[in-house]
Amino acid sequence: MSNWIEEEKSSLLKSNQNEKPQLSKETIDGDIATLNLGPTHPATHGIFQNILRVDGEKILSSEQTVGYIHRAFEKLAERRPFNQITPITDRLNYCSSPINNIGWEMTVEKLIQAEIPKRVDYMRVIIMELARIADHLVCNSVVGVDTGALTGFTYVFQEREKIYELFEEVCGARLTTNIGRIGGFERDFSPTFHYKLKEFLRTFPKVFNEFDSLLARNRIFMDRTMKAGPISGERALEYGFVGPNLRAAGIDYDVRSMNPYSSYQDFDFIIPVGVNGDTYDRFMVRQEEIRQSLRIIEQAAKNIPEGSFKADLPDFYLPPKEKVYNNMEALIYHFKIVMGETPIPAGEVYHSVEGGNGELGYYLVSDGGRTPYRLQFRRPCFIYYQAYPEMITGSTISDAVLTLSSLNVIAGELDA
Amino acid sequence: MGKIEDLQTINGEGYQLSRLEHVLATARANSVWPLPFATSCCGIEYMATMGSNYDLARFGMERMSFSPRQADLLIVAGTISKKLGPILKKVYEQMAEPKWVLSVGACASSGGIFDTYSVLQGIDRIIPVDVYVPGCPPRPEQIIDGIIRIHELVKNEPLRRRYSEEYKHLLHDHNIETNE
Amino acid sequence: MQSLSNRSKVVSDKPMTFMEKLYLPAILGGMWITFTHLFRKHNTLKYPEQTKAFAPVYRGMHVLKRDEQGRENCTACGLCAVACPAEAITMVANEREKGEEHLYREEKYAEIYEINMLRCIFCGLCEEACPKEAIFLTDRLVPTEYERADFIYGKDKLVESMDYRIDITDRQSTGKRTEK
Amino acid sequence: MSDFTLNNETVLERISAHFGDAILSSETPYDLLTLVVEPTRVHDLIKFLKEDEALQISFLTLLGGIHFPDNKGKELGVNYHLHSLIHNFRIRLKIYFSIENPEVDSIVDLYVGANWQERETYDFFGITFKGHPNMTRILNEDDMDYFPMRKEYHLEDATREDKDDRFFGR
Amino acid sequence: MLEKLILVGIIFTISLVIAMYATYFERKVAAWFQDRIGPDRAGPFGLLQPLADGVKMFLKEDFIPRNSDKWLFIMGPGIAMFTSLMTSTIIPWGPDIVTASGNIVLQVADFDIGILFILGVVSVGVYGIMIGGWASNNKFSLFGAIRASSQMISYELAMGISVITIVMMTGSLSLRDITEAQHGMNWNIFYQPLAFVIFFVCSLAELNRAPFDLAECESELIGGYHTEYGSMKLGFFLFAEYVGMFISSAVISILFFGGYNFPGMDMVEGNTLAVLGVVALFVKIFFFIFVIMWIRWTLPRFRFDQLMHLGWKTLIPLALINLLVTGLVIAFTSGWFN
Amino acid sequence: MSIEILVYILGGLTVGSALMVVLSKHPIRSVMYLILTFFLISANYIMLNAQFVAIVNMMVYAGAIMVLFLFVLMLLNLSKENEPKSSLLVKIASALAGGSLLLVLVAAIKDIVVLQVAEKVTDNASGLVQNLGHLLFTKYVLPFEVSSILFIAAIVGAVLLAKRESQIIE
Amino acid sequence: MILATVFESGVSIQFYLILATVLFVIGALGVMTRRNSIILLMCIELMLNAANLLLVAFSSYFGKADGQIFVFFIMVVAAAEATVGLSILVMAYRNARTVDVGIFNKLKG
Repeated sequence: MSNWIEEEKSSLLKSNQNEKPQLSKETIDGDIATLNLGPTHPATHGIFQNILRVDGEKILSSEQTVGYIHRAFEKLAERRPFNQITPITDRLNYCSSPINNIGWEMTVEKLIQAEIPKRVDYMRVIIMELARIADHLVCNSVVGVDTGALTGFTYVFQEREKIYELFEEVCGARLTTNIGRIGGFERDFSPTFHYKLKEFLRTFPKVFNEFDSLLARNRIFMDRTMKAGPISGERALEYGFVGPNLRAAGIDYDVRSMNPYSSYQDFDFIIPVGVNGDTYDRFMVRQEEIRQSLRIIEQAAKNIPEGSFKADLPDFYLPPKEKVYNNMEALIYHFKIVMGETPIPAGEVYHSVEGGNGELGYYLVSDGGRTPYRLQFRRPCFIYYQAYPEMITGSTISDAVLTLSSLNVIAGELDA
Repeated sequence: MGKIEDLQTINGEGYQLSRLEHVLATARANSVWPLPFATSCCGIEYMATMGSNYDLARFGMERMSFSPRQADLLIVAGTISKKLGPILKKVYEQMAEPKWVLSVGACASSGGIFDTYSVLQGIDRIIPVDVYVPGCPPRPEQIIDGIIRIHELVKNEPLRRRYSEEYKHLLHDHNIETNE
Repeated sequence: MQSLSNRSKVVSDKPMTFMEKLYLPAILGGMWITFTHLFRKHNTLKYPEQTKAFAPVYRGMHVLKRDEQGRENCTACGLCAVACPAEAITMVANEREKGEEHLYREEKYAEIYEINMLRCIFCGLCEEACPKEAIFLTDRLVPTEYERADFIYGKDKLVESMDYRIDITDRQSTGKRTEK
Repeated sequence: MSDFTLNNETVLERISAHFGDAILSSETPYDLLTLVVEPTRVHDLIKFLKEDEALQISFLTLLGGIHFPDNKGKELGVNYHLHSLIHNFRIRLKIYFSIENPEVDSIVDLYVGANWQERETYDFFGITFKGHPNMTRILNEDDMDYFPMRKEYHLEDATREDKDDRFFGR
Repeated sequence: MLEKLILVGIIFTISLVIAMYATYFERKVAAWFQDRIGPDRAGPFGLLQPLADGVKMFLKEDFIPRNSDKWLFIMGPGIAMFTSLMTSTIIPWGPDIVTASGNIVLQVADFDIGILFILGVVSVGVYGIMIGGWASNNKFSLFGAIRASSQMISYELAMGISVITIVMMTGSLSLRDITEAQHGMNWNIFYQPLAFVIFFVCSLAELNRAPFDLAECESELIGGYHTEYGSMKLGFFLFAEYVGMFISSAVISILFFGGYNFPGMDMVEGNTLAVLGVVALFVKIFFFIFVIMWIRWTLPRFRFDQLMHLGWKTLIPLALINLLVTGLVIAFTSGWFN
Repeated sequence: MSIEILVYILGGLTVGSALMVVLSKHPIRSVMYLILTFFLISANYIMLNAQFVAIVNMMVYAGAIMVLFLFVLMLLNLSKENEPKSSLLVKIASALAGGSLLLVLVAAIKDIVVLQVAEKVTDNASGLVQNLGHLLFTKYVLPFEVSSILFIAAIVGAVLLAKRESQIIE
Repeated sequence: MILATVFESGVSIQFYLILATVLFVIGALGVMTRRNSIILLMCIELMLNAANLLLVAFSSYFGKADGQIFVFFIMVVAAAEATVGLSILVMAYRNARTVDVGIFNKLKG
């Protein structure tokens, strides 16, 4: 056992046990104390630490420690063949794994310049928007939980369970989906999927509206969230905010409309924006985005074209199993693909998708080997979480908790 | 650490708990308050387990204790990195006896897919684990399975076990301070 | 900053109305919503008494298939092990000897085939990689265990028994990688 | 300048007019303007891109390091992905320098959001950013004594016991 | 004297049993609101769940943090439990039971000061939380303690003022007199709806229940004042909360909903009346316990400064206006201005 | 007679806990003992049939004033260590002074002749709410109103005093 | 309801006189010996309470409620004293980081 275990890092704990609770001794001036929010504090919903300096309930400054679940994604990606990276991306923003999966696949497709059938695009849109709904539901219901309203959380989680079932129908897993393959999908949507999707589209709005009316116009909730953790649009851009958090600050940057990928240009949807960039705006923007996602899914499900669920990529998409037996060429391809021996062009490519938290980018450098030479993820959480101290300075601990949950900081994405 | 057979042979008690002990242990098993140490993906599945569709409350476990003092069961769900290891250990030390540990998911149990320089290859290196739940992340059904296994352990545990020499050795092996 | 997309809409600028400022309407409305749920049928799966059917393509515990004559399909090519991102599969290949034709379909077979179920992330890449239709993921769940060593599944647990064949026809007939 | 449309050619032209000497090479892989720049000038270039009224490339998308151990004298590199939200134009800047003296100017004064990305780059590659307010490790433990993303270091945790690699040549 | 002792014993037991089963009921109610089942594996319908919890807490390691003030650490939950049980002494549980040897009064003590006693005891109840939170030697506990105590002190004022209107209408502080004055359907809620709302909100705040559960909100303060408590000491704190809930519901029923009065009570008499009266009171109590739980599982909680604003800037002025209006009305109707 | 004994015990306890207020080293314990003393004094009031004063005593002293003390102690976190110590000389001198004061007072009290005690003390109802209220709002209505002004002055003063001149934010 | 009271017993008013005196002296002793100004304030409260006790005792023994009315006024004074005193203390603590009574000597200037 290495010696880091022996090291006592008592100060990392949520409260320092060896020290009297002193609201005063820290500094001579005023009643200032330090307070450890995290790493195991219930409000962090994941593991990261904020050391707050507080005066009573008021936060004077804060310092963050991250990296508690650093898992070395980027190093890991340098050691895995291209098709084995999809399961790794699952675990980035685990609330919306399919977006990560498909984003990665599209990056590779961009590198090899593959032609993707329209049907695959539409299937991807459906899956990705479902994932976005799942992601936003977690975030917003957790904002509700942090304000003390637990019941809304249980209502929307029942619907989220249905999204899981949909994913399960396509790929066989609930959360870490490993959905899709380079060039398309593993299998076509089954009739059950279509049926369940229809059911979901029918039942979801009602439950969602219930959730909405439990919180959105409740004065207690509005008082709690308005002016909690605000950030201006300009400052948000400086910090590199993206996604709903940037849109809450009033800037309608959305990768889906700016650099449409996967046929997003075909769909009619609006981009909700907020005004002040506070917790209420973030909450409302996410609520509206869920509605827009529903609209997109409806359009996609209605207009989904016939065709193949995969691109014609013999170098990357595994041949059907019957062919592997009967066809020497297919067997060779099969082996080559699994072993990762197919030729990959050298080059570098940046591709971004609108993930649950905003622009999720993949910077892929390939030297033609079986693994990426370098794969860097643009993890939105990691970049915008640095703004947290600035957002909470001057507000109270309660505000800090709400700001944290409404920022939707996902530890997996934060620490990579 | 925690096979049922092991428990029963400790203290030479044989396989039979006394009747009173049995009642008390059963009562205890029905009131295991969890401390969710959820770090990543498995935490989301744990949330789903708490939700309406699987309802952990049926086991009397909806009362989550984020304070280690009040918890009986440490549910470690998600990747534990080496940076986080000492914290996990500290939380375990802060829990009051009797305490159990459920390791949920591949990452917590063995490091899973993350065989990397920064990830702890299984939390059993720093704290004793009672039940392992496989899966990445496990389905709620599997988490409940694990919890039922924990209940089995609790139901068969003599009240004296936590004072036994074997138990002290176990803690000593993991460098865990007692009597904080 | 001007609009970037020309299709944005401000969603959070509605000021509080007088009625909303009074607290009570929203509170009573919220209480009415929760009240209606009081009489709604619960949505809970009473696991373990009740179970839920998983999707036919669910990625659960692996099985090593035998063919119709009861011979093991696996030829120990090692593709599954290479494809495994968690590096959880270990195998040792052996030449089929005379008289063993009824046991193994190909000339080479896996003498040892172990999956570390605690490492496994159930991504399904091994199933895809298998050129011999030997390994499949099924909709069974891996049980929880007390010891880490119990999760190393050897051939005794993985290879299906001829008496209890595991049906994976659903899985194959769901349009997986078939030509349209 | 309202009739100025941003595309790879016009932007390159405009940058060359001001920083002609700093641009070592330029290409457009996958339609993304990529410039290799003199490491000492990159800070000024990014500042120019941000403040130039015509370009308004004022959003830092991504910042990260890269390691080419075989590229003697230019082993380490830093990539900057910048984005002009108004014109929807992306550009990539790259700088290379030697591993002996891995030091570049920090751009935290231009983009606050670069703070952690630069720390992460330091953490992974050991590239020091001059002028950064807090150049310490971010994701790994503070007492780690190597830079894990450099190519020579292992990925695996040495303590893993349950793996047998002999058969697969991984 | 003996019957008083028996009565004390019965009330004590009932309070404890109700507090125990309130925990079970809370879990069930939460489950029903959330489309779940709730505890159902400990005994039939999970009915033994509170017992299991009790046994668990009793057998848990009795833990005192190393750096805490041991003496006060133990005293905290004790005070909380004691004060919440003490209030039950002056609740009139029902009409007199008639026996051969005289009437048995279903009230432990009918003080002249009645409702003031409750306010007094409640104001002392703050010490349990305060001392417990301070002695735990944990910053979160301290925050919880400070929040709880300032909240309870602030809301006591509005609570007291809203009660005064009832006292003015009845002309007595005694709870029995107040109950008797509401004979039949002459309940105070019809005359004093505003006072009821204020009193109800304030009792939620005094109980530290949602939406005023800032002292123990887990998303901010982990467990608040009881973060460091485990085993039976935690049990005492939780118990005190539920006993408090029971007593508050009783006080609300008595002050505003006629106590043991029920419609059509004139049609019965004697011991039937007594039994029905007790039943009526308990029905009301259970209803209010349910409402308190209902609120908890519906509403988000306040922020601390908003809570203070609500108390000082909304409820106290409202209560004062209510007091003034009530006074004027009483003055007019009793002909002081003639 | 049992009530007599009860009264004496109560008196003894009151003195004992009052002594503990002065003797406890730990300020928080002093506060706790003082609260106990107030409770015991309230009990004395009840024995004197002054129920209303008893409960008001409890509410005002134990429920409000002592909470303030506890609050201040918690906020300033005055533990045993930083309690300033008096010199022995001061202690001896004050003990002497206190003792002689007690002596003089007790000697004086001993000589008191109680001239007149109410006739029918057994059903003395002067401590009941009705009497007190009547007196308070007739005979003593002016002092009552003046005391409310005193209160407001005290509140304003306290708020002004305790308010920080400027919030410290670094 | 009137509880059993002292009047049914033989406790004379002298007892309460002495009790109040002792409490008063204890309070005075505390003021003299302790240097923690918060405890000083507490001792003053104790002395005020001794006076209250005496007032109530006289009022009860003489069957006149006036004494109890004075108790209320004393309580008002005590409460006002405590709030103002404590806020002065907090203020002084902020400046001097101590609650020793000695700091008030510095006010002499």
